[in-house]
Amino acid sequence: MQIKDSIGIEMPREIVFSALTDVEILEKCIPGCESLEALDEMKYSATILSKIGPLKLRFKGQAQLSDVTEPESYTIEGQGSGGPAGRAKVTARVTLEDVNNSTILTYDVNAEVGGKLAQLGGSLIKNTALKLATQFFEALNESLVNSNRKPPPLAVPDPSPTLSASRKILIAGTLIAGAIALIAAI
Amino acid sequence: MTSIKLTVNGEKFEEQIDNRLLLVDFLRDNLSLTGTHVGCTYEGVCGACTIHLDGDAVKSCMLLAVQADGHNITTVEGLSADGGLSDLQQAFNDEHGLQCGYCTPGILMNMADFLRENPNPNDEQIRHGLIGNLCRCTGYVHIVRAVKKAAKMLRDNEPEVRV
Amino acid sequence: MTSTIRPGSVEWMGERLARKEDLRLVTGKGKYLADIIIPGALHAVFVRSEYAHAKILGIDLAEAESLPGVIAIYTGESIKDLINPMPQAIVKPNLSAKYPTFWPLAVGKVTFHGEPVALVIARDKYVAEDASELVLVDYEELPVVLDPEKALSPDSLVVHEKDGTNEIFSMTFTGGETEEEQKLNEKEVNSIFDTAPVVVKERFRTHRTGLTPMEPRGVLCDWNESDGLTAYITTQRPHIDRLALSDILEISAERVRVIAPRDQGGGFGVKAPFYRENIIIAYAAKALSKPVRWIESRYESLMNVGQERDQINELQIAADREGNLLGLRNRGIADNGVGTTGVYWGFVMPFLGAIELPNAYKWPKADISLKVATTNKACLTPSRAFGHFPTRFAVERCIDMVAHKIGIEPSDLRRKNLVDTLPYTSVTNEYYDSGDFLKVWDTLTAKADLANFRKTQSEALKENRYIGIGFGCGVELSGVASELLVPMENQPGYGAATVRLDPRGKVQVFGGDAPGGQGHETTTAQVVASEFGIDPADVVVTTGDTGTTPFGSGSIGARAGSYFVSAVADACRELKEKITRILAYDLEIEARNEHFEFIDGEVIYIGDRSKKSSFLSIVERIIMFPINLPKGEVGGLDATAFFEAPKPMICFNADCCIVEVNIETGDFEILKWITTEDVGNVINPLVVDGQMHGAIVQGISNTVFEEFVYDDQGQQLSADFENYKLATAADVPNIDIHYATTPCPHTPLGTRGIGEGRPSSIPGTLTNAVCDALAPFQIEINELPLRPNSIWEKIQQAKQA
Amino acid sequence: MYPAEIKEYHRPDSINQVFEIMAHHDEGESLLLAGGQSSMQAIKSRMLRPQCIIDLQNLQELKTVKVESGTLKIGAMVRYCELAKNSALDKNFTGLKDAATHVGDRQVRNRGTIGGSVCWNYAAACTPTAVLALDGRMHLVSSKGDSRVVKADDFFLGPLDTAKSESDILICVSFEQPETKAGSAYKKWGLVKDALPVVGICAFIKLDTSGLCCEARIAVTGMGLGAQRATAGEAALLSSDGDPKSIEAAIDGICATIDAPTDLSATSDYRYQLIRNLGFEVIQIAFKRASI
Repeated sequence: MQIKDSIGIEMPREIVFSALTDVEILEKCIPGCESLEALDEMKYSATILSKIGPLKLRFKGQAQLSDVTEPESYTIEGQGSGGPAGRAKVTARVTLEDVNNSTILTYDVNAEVGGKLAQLGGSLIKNTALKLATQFFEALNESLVNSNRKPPPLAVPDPSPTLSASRKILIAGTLIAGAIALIAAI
Repeated sequence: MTSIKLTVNGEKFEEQIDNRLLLVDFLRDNLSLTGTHVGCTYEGVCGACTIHLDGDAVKSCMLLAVQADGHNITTVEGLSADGGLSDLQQAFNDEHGLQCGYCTPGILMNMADFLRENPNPNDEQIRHGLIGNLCRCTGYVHIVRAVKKAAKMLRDNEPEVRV
Repeated sequence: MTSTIRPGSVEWMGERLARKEDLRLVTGKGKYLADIIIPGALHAVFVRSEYAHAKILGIDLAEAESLPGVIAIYTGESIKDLINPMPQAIVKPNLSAKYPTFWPLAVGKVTFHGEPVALVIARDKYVAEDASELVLVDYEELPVVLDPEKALSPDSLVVHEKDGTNEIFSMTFTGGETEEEQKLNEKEVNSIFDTAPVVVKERFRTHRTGLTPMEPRGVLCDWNESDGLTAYITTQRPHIDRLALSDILEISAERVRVIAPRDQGGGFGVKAPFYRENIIIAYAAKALSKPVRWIESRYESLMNVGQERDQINELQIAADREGNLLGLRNRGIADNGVGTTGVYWGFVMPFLGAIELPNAYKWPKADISLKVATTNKACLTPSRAFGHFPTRFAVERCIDMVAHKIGIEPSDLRRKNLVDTLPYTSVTNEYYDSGDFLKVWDTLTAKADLANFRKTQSEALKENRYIGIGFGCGVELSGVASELLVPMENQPGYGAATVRLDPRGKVQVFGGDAPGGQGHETTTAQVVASEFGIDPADVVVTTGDTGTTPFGSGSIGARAGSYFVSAVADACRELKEKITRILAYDLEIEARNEHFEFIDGEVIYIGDRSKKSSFLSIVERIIMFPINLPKGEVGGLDATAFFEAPKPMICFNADCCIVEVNIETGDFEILKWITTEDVGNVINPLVVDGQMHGAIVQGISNTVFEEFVYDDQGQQLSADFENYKLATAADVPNIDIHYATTPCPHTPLGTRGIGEGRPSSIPGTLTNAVCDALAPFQIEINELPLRPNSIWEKIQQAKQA
Repeated sequence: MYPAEIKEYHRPDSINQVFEIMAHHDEGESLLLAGGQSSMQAIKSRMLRPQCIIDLQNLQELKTVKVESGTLKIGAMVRYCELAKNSALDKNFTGLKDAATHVGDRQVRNRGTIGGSVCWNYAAACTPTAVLALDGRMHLVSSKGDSRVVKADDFFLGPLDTAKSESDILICVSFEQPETKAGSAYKKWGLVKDALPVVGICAFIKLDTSGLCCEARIAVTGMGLGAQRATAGEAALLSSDGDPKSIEAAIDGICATIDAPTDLSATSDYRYQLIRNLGFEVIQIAFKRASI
């Protein structure tokens, strides 16, 4: 199942990219996100409660990062288990394009679903994933526009002990895809 | 546990059951009325579990037993009062309207209700009425004939006494 | 209770007798597997794989085992050193193939979506399902192979690593036994194709579908130290299951009893294999020494059994301008799934499908070979029209294409090439013992009235209505002779029956095969009643209990009408010989058996009809008062007979259907279905017609509605009746049946086993009709399922061309 | 196969009692059970694990069909079999009758309710599509006691998703009796008879005094998004008398704006062909029924 879409964000690419790294923003923007945790540089885990109508499914998942070119693009793969209901795996290619000081964020997401989720509502999942992915990026856009963030002093070493700035970016991206994946898994 | 009181085939029962117990399991396991059969899982499509709830043909696998509290249920064991055969059951025997018999109780319960509403049905109406009962052995040909014959028998004899 | 059996009727053979079984089945008094109660029985629920291919890194049972009411949980690791793995000789064909090693629960890795991984046993079935959700299996996903052709390519991943290849079976069925003979034959066939004026070459694809009975599988086992194992199993072959359980669980055979419930909710081949679930439920009952019951859910059933057909047949036919068939060539590929099922291992079906490919036509030469590939799907299980649904679809379609190319009526082309002298041996060495194919065909074409139809068809076309007529036919196995069953399934083919008279003149018949609703209790009673001149109401038939019935290899391949009732007749005749010997002695007359008539409850000496005895009194005399007997005679009237026909037997049928196609949507309606059958001497026309209706509608449902779908991850997406759609009563037509019978010369009653292979001619006949309706568009459809969406697309393509 | 644990089962006799019970549970923990033909599938497959079930079978006031000053009110607990037989639908709302007559099978129609169906809004369902085309209004009462009426256009939000919140109860579905002549029709296509709609389409046509179309509403289902309006197609019908050309134009409008997916049941092109084929028939029948 393939979803491809893009959203215009009236902020420079660097700001958007750095916003994607901000855990508080992500926790707010990812629909149904209950917990976020960094396992290591390239791996991250999250618990997400997703709802479609009366159906509520809690997903425990991990996301893994690969082939990153900062701050342009990266690929992430998220795996989520919904317990007996089944599981979901998503790979997403996120690209950020600078267009006279604002950003076109494009996401190309492929969702695969397993277990009862695939058997009971494969197409239902795809439509839901698209809706939730859009909601996430709209929420991200809104939070950026409201907080009117200034670009972070990229040069200054980040005080937090282990994670370099670029790594945080990558993890955030992973989160987005992971979130989409898991949500898609309802 | 919840206590329920209901009538099944004319007999009054009071039982303590789990809220989640399906009506079909209550009939089969608690009351040993194993004439009602289970042929599918969650989808409720095959119709082998069809019974009467206050006279309406419904699928007992899609109801919780607690929902039947205070109601009047008829199962295939209750179709013929004196252990004989109702006109519908006799017609199925005469016309070879069954082979393995696993879907038959559900068909008999659905058709008993159907014939009350359609005393003189044609082939197409019978076949549309049977959409909720899957049969794998007969190819439906003899079943349609049996229902048609039962309709005629019911029209000729005085109406069958409802239990 | 009014008995529907007319007392003292003379001739029971051919009587439309209302079935005895019905009285319990229409009143809800049947006793199916799930209705059998053993006090204290525990409930078993399987935990099944959610991956099509994945390593099992570990299974965490802690939470599940702690749930109150859970008695035991087994996993592959916990049983692999305690239970012998498959394959086992008793349930392995004598065919050279690669047989995967497997245990009842997956060990090391899972190979298809739905494979059993763990077994939870609890006091209550609801709790058992709760516990099954708490079993946490740690999988490491592996890549999958789902396409049989890709699976056969050298660079494909191998599902069963130890085999080194996915090609688990391959065979050439023509030319002779040795490779040289086969190569020579291939060359000769090539030259035929090089010179033939008319050659049609096409790739025929049949999707994965099959026969799911309305009653899913089930196993109920009990164990005690004195009697050993008692296993109630939904099975068509209890006697084979018994030997398999004995070998695998190492319980000596005399302490293993398998009982197929008297009432089974359909079999259709799906209850013929020896399944891995039987082993683990029996093992658990023994280990816990408590009764254990497993009732399969429809969800499990659709993911594990009833999947068959699924073949690619690259077929070529050569013919001359007059429509004489010159040569046949086929390269078959079958998608076997993982092949982990006892007796058949999946590939035995395509094996027989290739043998039956030639069907009822005279082929001067043929070159037929088959490859069977393992994929990450459920193993193929037998389904009515065992293995030859796809190959017959290919031949019946290709013959129509040849007729279209030559420009003659497909029905004329068929008649010209039908086998017209029997017995006949086909190019794949299949023996057709008897029948009159032309009689059946001419009866059909007379009913179809083709000339009149063509007029109606052209008038309809003027009103922009597209109607079409399609023909097809099928030679079907009538029982499976030992010479075929021993190599194919390592089992004997003979039929066995015990007939026991009691002092009240009532008769008990015991048979080892286990039917699933075919009416054996009534048809067998009619045979016995006809032999002894008594009433079928006085005959009781017991089947499927290895503790009380003679050995039989199972209700398979239309055995009842061919082998079982023949054994019954032989046993009756053996008893009649004894009865007449003693009666002649009592009546002090020199007379042999043929001088007596068994009629209306009496045994009458034909020479002087006043010399006779009631059946009841002579039977009582021999059983109860065995004194003053002829020299060497002894009392008692009990006989077991074994029947094997000299050569394999067949039956033949032909189909014609008329359809109307809506070219706007590709929807089509079957306006008429006519069939003519050579079913040999008929015991009960009601039962025979019922078998034909059922088989034809199963064929239509397989052709149009049903399909097992796997996504590109190997996830099985048709695990319920909403996604795996069966034809409802509103989707299928009435069926006109006409007999065109010839008695079978090789059975005592002239009967033929019928109905097993019957669905095989349906996909060809129906698709031929649709193509005939769409002749103006020159459309040839060679892929199933036959659905409006694909028909409409072909019409669009034709319009654009 | 078997439901997960259900702690409580209640069978309230009034709507207030329903709210009292719901008050004891967090949002989403209790489930309102009407006919149960959809929710029981989810409960038995354990996709839904309600802790508390509130069975609405005793709420007599939800079981009536009545016409009050030009408004047809169908109680939420009215069953399909009753809809299929109710003459109150005969004049303008036969589209709903068409839908109800072919939902599932006899047994489903003997239990399933209009309220259950519109609140579940399954991805491919007949009744919500007819209610949307016929401009039905959902009368909701919330636990805080306030009641509101939601037009169908604002009620169906997506598959399994409606404007009804967890703490609302649907009392009835109402339809305004048109002053002018009106007619409606619904048809669907599925592989087997009366299966879930691969494509379902409902048309509702109002005619002015001279017999020309003054209002047209069209709804479709089967695209995986539940019931959807096809407004683009409606304009082409205005002031027409149902002539083939304007119906073709309407169909073109629908196909241009509705996204028909490819899935296991049908290809996208085939869905569009079905929309054309069924759509033409349905609009034609709606016009014919309106003109009687």
